[in-house]
Amino acid sequence: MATWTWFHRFGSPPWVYGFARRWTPWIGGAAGLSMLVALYGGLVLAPDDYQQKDAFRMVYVHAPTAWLSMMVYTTMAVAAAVGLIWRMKVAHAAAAACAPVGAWFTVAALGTGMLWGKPMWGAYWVWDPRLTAELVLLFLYFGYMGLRAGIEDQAKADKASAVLAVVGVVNIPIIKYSVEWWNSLHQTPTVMKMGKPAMDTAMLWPLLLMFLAFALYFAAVLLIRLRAELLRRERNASWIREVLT
Amino acid sequence: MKTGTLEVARLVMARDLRLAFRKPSQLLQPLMFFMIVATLFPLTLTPEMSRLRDAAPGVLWVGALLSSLLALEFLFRDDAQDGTLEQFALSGQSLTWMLFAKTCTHWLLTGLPLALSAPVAAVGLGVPASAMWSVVASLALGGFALSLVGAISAGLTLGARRGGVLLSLLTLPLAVPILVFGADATQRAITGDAIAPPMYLLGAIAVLGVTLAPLAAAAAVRIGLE
Amino acid sequence: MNEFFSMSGYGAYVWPAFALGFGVVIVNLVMALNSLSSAKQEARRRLQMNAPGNGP
Amino acid sequence: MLNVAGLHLWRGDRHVLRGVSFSASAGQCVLLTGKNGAGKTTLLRAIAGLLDPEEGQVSWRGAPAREARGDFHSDLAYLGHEAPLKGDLSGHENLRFLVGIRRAVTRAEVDAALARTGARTFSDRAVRLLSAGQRRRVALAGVLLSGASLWLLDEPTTNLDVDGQQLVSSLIDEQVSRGGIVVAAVHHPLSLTSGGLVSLELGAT
Repeated sequence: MATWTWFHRFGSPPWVYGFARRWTPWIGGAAGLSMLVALYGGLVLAPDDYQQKDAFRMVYVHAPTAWLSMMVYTTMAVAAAVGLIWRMKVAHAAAAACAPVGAWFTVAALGTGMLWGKPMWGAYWVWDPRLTAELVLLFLYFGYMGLRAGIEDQAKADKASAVLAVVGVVNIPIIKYSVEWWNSLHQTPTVMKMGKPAMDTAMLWPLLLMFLAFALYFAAVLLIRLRAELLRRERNASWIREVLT
Repeated sequence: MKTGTLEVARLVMARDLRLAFRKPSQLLQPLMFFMIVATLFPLTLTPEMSRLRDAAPGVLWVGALLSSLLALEFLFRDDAQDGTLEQFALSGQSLTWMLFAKTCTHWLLTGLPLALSAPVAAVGLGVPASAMWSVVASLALGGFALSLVGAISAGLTLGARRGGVLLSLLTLPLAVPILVFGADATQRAITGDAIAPPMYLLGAIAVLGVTLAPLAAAAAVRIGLE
Repeated sequence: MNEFFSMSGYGAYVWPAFALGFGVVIVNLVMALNSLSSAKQEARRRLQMNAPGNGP
Repeated sequence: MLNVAGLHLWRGDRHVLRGVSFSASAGQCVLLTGKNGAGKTTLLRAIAGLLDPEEGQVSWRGAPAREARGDFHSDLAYLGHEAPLKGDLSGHENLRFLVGIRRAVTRAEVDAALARTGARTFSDRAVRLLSAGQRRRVALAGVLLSGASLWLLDEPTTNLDVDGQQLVSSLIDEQVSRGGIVVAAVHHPLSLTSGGLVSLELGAT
């Protein structure tokens, strides 16, 4: 029963709007705080990696952005599926709010990956399976946003892009697998594999905290964007009048 | 008496084949496009056969992908414009099944001819004669998977303005695995290795596509008709 | 201090990477806030247009 | 048999259907009237299930049409603004397909229906060579052949001559007297003789 009342609340725009407004400062504050602590831990407290020296510190920005770019897509697809199956408008609004955030983080993951690649591989771009998958993910985001922009009717755009998001999320594991397969065929002589150095605790905790910080940050930004989407979509003005005055 | 499932598929296929043969230019254009792309590579890269042979899988697959994108635009668009697609959706038959029949016909009319004509382009790229059957087989199977994936994007772009570019934007990322495995199969054929491993993977994608893509395409078409 | 900024010689890569990553963090936040305030303005305008008495 | 309850539908920012409700039982004809943009086409498409209403429900023979979509559509013939015909096929070929995907149909049946709507003389020509009125006659033959109990017709007399308008009226009369239901959007009055005529004006706020 309890889950059902929650489900119904999340279907109601005024309730979600109020919830978002109440919680954004707390979640955002927690995100900011943990980000600062994790930065200090990662840049100052953590010792050098014995192979990569200080270059390994880029893991504290590359790994969270890369992880977030995937997680945002998954969140978007789940929201889209909920919107399609239960015809829930709030879920469609949430999916719409996810896309630009995810695309930006994909760009950040690609950029930081390239900057990390230069000292490690000797080139800004190497067709590494993870970077390549990240690039394809960026194209998936572009397609999603392009489809949304291409359909004028809001309800229609919601549903069509939701189908695309679900198809995309089914495809992502296949894409990752195919890219790894492809990479194994053409082994490029890389100086060093990125990621997964044997980490001691002083290196690990800032990373884990950074993951948490980015997840909280995403939640806060999503709630802000969700409010904007709800205001734009809602036709029944009575609650909007209430929240705006 | 309500028409049976197989008869529905037969009617859809017969209709689309008949329509295609009344307008053969639409059928030939993607093929010619493919041939031109394959010709441009030696002109821009090198006439040296050994180097072309290295590039051949890429040229064949990118060419096949681009020409299948051209053909995909017509998969649902004409039927949506003249209102017949609406009648598909209102026939009381499974739209998923009818679109599957349509997609298979589309492959028969575009993917299969392209695969069959690929040896002509392949000879010019220095592909040895012994590899031709494998090249045809990989392009035929990969083309089928491409048609299935493309049917989803073709359905999704029905409701959009400027569908053409958008169709490519949606299809290309989804087509990455097909391209990877397909090009690998062609590569192995050229070097004389066993093509079975990538062909199995292509087959797996095609099977997954057969089960899921028509469902997604039907959902997309219903949304597009709104 | 200098040692900290030089990052054992990798400073030219480490700092831009952090700048990019956290730049995106800030840009995203600013864009979200902008979008919210413009949505609020839009909604206010719509409310005024549909205010009782003017509406159809 | 057909029950439409509280349909609400927006197109973009426009609230087109504002709680439309009506019901029709066997042997009734519902004429939808109203100005351009009043939502006649939208209502017909929503009943057919081509549009998804945000609120409200359409039921057919007591069951929600959305859930029993296949059965509902087997019972339904929808004719929109444009005749749903392929330009490169002849009228006859078009109908063999359109009706064929619903039920088994013979050449003679198709010819008889085409003759009934006055389309027999040009039914072997490619549809793209026909005039708009001729296409509509072919499409009407399709509706007649569908054997559906529920007809949804959007401006069925568009592009038809006086003779053709008379034809539409008598087709509707026959369908109603067979115990079928017709819901038609009209802006010219039809000269219907049958009973069970209901008029529904849309957009009257």
